[in-house]
Amino acid sequence: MSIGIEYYVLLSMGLFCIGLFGVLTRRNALMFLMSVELMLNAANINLIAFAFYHGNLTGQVFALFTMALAAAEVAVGLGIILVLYRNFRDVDVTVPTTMRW
Amino acid sequence: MMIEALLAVALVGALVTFVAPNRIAGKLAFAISLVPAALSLWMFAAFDGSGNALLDGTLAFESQVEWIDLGSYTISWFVGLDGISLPLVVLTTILTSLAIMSSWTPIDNRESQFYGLILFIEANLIGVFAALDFFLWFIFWEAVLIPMYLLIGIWGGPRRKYAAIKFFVYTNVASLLMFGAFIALVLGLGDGVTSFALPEVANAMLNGGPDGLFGLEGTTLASVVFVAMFLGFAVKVPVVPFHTWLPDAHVEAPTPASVLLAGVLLKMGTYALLRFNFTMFPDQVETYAVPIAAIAVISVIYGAMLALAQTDLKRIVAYSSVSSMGYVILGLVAYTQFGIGGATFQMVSHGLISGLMFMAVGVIYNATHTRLVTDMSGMADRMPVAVGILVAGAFGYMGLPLMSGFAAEYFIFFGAFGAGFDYAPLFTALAMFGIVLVAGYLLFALQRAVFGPYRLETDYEVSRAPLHDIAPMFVLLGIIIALGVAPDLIFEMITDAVDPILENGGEL
Amino acid sequence: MAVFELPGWTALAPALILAVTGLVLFVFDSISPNSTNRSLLAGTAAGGALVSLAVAVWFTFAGVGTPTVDGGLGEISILGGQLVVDQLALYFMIVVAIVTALITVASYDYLVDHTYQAEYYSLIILAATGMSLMAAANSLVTIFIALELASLPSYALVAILKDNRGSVEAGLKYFLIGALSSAIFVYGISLVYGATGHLQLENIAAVISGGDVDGYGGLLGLGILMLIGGFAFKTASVPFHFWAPEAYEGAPAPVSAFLSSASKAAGFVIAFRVFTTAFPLGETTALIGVEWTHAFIILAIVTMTVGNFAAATQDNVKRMLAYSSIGHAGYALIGLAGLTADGGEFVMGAAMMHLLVYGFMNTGAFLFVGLAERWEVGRTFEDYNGLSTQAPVACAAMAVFLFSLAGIPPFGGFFSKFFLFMGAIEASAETTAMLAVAAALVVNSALSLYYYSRLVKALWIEEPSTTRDRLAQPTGLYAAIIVAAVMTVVILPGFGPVVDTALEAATAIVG
Amino acid sequence: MEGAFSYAPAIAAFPLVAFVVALTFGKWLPKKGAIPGIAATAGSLLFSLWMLAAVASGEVYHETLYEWTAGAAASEVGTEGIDFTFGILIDPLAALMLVIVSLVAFLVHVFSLGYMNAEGETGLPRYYAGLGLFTFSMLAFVYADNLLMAFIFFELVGLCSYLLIGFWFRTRSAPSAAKKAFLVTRFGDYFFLIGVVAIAATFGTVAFAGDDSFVAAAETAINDGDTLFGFDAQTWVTITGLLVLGGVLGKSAQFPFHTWLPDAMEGPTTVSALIHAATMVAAGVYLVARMFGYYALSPTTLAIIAFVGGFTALFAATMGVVKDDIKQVLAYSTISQYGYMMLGLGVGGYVAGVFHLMNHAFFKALLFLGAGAVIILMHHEQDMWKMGGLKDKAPVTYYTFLAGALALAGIIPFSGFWSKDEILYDAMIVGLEEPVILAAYAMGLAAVFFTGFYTFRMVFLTFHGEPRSEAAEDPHSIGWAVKAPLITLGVLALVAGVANLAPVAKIVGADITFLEHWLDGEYGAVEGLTYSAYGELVAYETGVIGSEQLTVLIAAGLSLLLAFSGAGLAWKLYNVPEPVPYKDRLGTVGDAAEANYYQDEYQVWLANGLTRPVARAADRFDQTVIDGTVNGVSTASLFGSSWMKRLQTGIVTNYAALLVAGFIGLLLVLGLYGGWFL
Repeated sequence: MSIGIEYYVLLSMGLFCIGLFGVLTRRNALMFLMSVELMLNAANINLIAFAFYHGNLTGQVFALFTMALAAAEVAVGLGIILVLYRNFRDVDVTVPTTMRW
Repeated sequence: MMIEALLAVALVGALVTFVAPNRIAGKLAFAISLVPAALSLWMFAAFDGSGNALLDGTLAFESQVEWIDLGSYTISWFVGLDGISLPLVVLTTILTSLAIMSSWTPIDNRESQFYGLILFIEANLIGVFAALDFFLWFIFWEAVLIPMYLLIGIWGGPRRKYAAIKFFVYTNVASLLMFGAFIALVLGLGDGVTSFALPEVANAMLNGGPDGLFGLEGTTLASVVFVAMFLGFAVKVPVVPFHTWLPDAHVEAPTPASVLLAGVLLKMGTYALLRFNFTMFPDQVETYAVPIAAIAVISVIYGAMLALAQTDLKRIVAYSSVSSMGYVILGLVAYTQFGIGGATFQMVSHGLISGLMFMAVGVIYNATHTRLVTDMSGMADRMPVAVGILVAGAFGYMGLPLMSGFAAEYFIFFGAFGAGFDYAPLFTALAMFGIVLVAGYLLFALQRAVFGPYRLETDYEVSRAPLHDIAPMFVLLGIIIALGVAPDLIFEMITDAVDPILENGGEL
Repeated sequence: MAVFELPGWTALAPALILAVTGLVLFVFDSISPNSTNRSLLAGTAAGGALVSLAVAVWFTFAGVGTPTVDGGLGEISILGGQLVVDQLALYFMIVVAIVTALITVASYDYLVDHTYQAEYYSLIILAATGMSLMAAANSLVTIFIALELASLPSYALVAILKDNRGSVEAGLKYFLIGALSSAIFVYGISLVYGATGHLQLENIAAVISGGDVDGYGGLLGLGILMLIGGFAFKTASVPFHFWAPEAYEGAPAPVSAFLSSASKAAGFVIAFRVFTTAFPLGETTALIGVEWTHAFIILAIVTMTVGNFAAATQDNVKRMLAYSSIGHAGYALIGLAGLTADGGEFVMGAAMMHLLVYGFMNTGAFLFVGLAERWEVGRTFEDYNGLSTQAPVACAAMAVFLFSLAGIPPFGGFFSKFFLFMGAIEASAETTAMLAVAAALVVNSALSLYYYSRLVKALWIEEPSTTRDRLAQPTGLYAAIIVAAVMTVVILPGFGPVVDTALEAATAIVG
Repeated sequence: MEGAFSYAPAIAAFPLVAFVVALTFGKWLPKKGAIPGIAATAGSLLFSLWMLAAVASGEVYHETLYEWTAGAAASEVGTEGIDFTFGILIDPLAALMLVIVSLVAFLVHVFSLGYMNAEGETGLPRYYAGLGLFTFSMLAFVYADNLLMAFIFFELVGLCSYLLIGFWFRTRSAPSAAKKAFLVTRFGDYFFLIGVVAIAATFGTVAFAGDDSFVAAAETAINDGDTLFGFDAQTWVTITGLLVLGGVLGKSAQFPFHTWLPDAMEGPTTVSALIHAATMVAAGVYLVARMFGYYALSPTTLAIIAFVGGFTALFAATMGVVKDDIKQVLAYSTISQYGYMMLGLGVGGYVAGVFHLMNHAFFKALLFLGAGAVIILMHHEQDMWKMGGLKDKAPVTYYTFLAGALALAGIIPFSGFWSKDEILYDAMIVGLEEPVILAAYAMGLAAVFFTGFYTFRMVFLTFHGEPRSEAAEDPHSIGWAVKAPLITLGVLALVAGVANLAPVAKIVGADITFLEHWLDGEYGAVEGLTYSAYGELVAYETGVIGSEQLTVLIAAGLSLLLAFSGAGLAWKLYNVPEPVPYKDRLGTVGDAAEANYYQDEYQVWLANGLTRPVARAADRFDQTVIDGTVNGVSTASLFGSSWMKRLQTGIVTNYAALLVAGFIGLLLVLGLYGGWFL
């Protein structure tokens, strides 16, 4: 007996919402980045679960791509956070507000 | 290819002038502008068209080339002239030449840019009157805005920035409204129309009209489009209450730009009204005749009242244009040969007379650096010739017989008095009261500014105006009198083009 | 034609050429990271972009991608349909290549005294490669990869002025919003996959048309909405636009030009392709209960309104252009909003035309800002006062860009904007809500006229507020600006071929 | 006389040429343009006399010369096309008027040599150009063969009056008076133009004469009982006739449009002579005579004309009594005299009206030129209280002026008596049957007394008694150019009455009413434009007291008695060595008359007190409400803009939140719409 697909979806949605919650509340750039990773992984759960459900591998393969790209994104992100720290002496994302309105 | 030649000369001339040294730009531009003027006069002489351009008339100097294929519709390079547009083209070319000459004195910085823009505007104005494809026409129509914006903005008076942007935005919004309405109309006309050529659209309108669109009945759609287009053009004309950009733009614009603005740009609105609303929608004209006539009367009287309250000479002339344009609307809505013909005649006539007035006021301003009637008195003492022309122009504006203004107004009044809509005689009589008011404010201004003992509040030595300031005004005065004495010089041509319009529902 | 004998993958040549150029520059960067041979680097990059452009144009006229019934060579599928080269793809490859060429030429001067030159160019070209690939991507996988390929270098490019707080802040914001948006986008993909079981666009469409996703309508709808989020981010549409003002303002001007023109165009091409290919309107509506065009109608209205209104009172020129860019995204969204079950190729074609013209006029405008940054005259409208007395040619070009952006003839922007307007009205015949879009266009147009002419006023009408030294005339920037200006002007009389190409491409994909 | 008429256009053309010559070359000409002017008006006079002779030989001329424009316009009575043309109509009336106008114009030109040139005025080319244009316009108006052409030249006459009244533009008063003259007459012309347009739109023609004239068309319409513009034909004819009458009242300075005329004295006196005697003011009355057939169709209009005329005659005469300025007295006398003409025409006395028009032209020109001579004598002093005793120092001026005064006062046998008496007689016989006309007659009769009084008050104050100022003691000399016109006109003032000695004719039965025969087409005439044709149309009943002779005697006796009483009173009061003003004894009545019955005040109030504030209010409305709306839209947009850009707070977390909120909003909208949450 297999677990119904809806539970996977609920799980992934929960994960997605947790990530989103992190994005909205965390001011530390790194926490922000991690929260985004959570959201990406929520998508991965979906993809893999649905790949299983539909019986094809497309989703799983795509999940691999997602992970790879997430890594690349983190790399770029970390670079930016680095220069952020160099310029603002902080990794709080709410600090840089020189440009607004 | 004559129209193309006109446009090419003006456009290339604009470019050449733009890069020419400031020192020679004025003379160069004048020399260049003589070419279109001469060409258009030749075209006037050689005119062999008949009928109305939109209504199966024989076009003069026609050319049509497909330009863009939009799938269901095509856009063409389609130009040609009929008895309505040719006089306006001639008006444009002549007025441009004269305006250029009258700029020699007042324009003393960035001359090459100034004259380049003037020539550029000339090209677009010619295009507006010659184009017979909606998109082509609309390009010229909108392209006029840029040079005028810059002319007002760069060389204008103290409030030039406000005036320029107001003119720019206000008239552009109106154009968008009108554009949308026209597109809706073309879409509503369905498969019968495959291009934006105005004759084709007009033909489809008159032979069945639009199908429904947006869930509207065909006739409702036509009415909506009619009203929307009327509002769009009403700003350009301008008609009260959409007129407030006009006094600002006219007053702040440098004299030559005012000349073109009042002389030709205002005619774009009435010309378009004639070409679109009053040619394509005979039924709606009939339905809305009374409100439109009321608007016309209000424009006449209200504009005149506003002029009466002004002390700035240019502002007076500007508001009086509102009044004069009211006559044009009245003539159009009359839907009679004399009404519409007179309205077209008034477009030309008002172009000449208001041009003359702005030039004369400009000459006085050049000498005194003020335009307030309260700041001066007895200018006739120091500049008799210029003042003489100003007085002549003022009387022209008042509709003095044997000047073109009288002919135009008489045609309009006569045409409107016998018009078919309700209370036409009453509306006409009310509008005619404008001839008293116009005399009131112009004579009052003259009395204070140019007559009486000499006095000037500004610190300038007033001397006689140079010949090149005076000469253009003499030319204009000559044309004004010629048209007043012999209106048939153009009126026959105009009525020939007006008659087909009336066959579609108007009563002769 | 010789092309026919070439293997299928060569159809991707425009993108591949960019990829190769990017890699060459990357290698060069690895070898000599501190090279300041500007001519070589900018030349290579611009050369690559121009070759890519030339090839794309050649392909277009040779008939690559043109349906065989029209006498063309037919669409070319690569990698089992993961990528497809059709007229739409080529059209947008051209747009991307044009913008890339312009900004690489302009960067020649902009990057003077700048370190990491090679890195900069390689990032530009790599991002361009991503955008070019986005044009050809035909599966949600390739779309996502291409999108990230375009995005990741973009983040870095925005932040490339590492010691400039504005640049870094811009990079940060762009990146953070970008990361969030791509997370949403991927989640959307996963939902669509969940509902249909496929990632390739035609297959998704087949499932939807077959009606096999009963019961998952809501899921599919949510997925589609999340996909829209991803596109909205790329095209800087509300509410995913928040990164744009800062990113465009903080980034080096050529990068701003690049992002606001090319990146936006690339965002639109995937939106066009996904929504026309994968989610046929009628069938999708039957499943999700609502026409997805309504989402775009709302987005179009809100986007153009937010963009133009926020632009109207800006003091900073670059920020004004940034908001105006958002406004233009709203205009282009009409191309999607106006689609109907049985057509809409005209409105979509109009949006495509607009994006092409926008590639010239907006790029030019941002490059002029770059020129002003180079002159160090300042950033606000007031700082620009009276520049025309010192640099009439550049200012004339800027006036051309601004009037064209405002949609005033005789410039290219006029036609595309009015075709969009016309398309909106045409679509209103089917969807009355489109009338609201048309109305919003009118209002926003008026407002945009106000702020564009404000800049013209500053340049041409105002007197200089301070005395300035003689202004330099950097060759590359000037060349790029003038080319853009000339193109903006001559594209109006030469609009016929543009219309033909865009409409054919749109017809092929819509029909 | 065959072919004489082909030279008719030259009559108007001569002065036009003089206008152009004076305007362009006047500065370099000897006498600054006077010579061409004199030559041109002399030419016009000769040609006019030739025309007169031609008409006398039994020919008339009615020819369209130039088509101004033509077009399609369905008229109310059913014709389809309409031609607007310039043409010449020379019938007895026009020929007579041509002679009068050109004669007076010629004399005024000659007089100007003495009045303007000799006084060293500047701007003379402008002056002579104005005179030339004035003469041209009037002559063209006189022989216009249709209403539109008449209107056109009517307006040009107005322009010329503006230019000439404002000749001394460096003063404050002259431009103001010129403006007033033009504005008031323009107000009248407003109605006139409506009338022209209405007549053209109604009948499809504006011709005065012939089968296709609007008069004939109107008659047909009335006979057919047509409905025109929603009125029955009779009413519509009345309405249009009254509209045209508006122009007449304005130009002929009839109540309530008379206010401009006294102010117009700001112009040179020669101009006043021309305006009052032969051109502008005469134009109004002439127009009524010209289209008398049309008015004859409408008894209402005729009665109004008569009543307004009678009222104006009395009204103006009472004001003339209290004026101190010699030209002012003459100005009010002009208004009054034109009132008589209107009265005459209004009671159907076509011949009487025209007769008085002619006589008045002569004696009023004489009086103005005489006044001009006095002003020369007095070194440009116009206040009669500073004159006196000029009788002996300037006998020519005195006797010619006296002749004019006698004619004006209506003392037998001077010309004015005959024509005025005929008018009053015609009014009386109609008045016996029509109460309204009787009232008009009574006013006209009362005015005779005042006329006699103010005329002789003027004569006595100016010429009799002791000199009351240095200028009067040592008057300036005057030359032949002044005297010759005075003598010419003096003789005419004495003898012109011979033209139509109607009372004599009626009493003795002699056939000596030459003018009546002339106007009745004994010689040449255009059909329908004759006295008897009009007589058939006019629907007045006439009565007599006893016999016709007795009635004539009563009428003549009454008016003579009153004229002598007025003159006698003036004799008593002012023909003393040291006359004193009696105005104070008149009390408030005198004040009111002095102030012109506050007519100026209310009209100025209409212009300045009502129209200007309304205009200013409109301007404020325009600036605040209408322009305010436009600017308000812009302000609101920019306010919206400043609000909109605040969304961009600069804090990236807020962006994320807003982004998500926006997304959820979109989701909710679409989800609810699509039913995803069910």
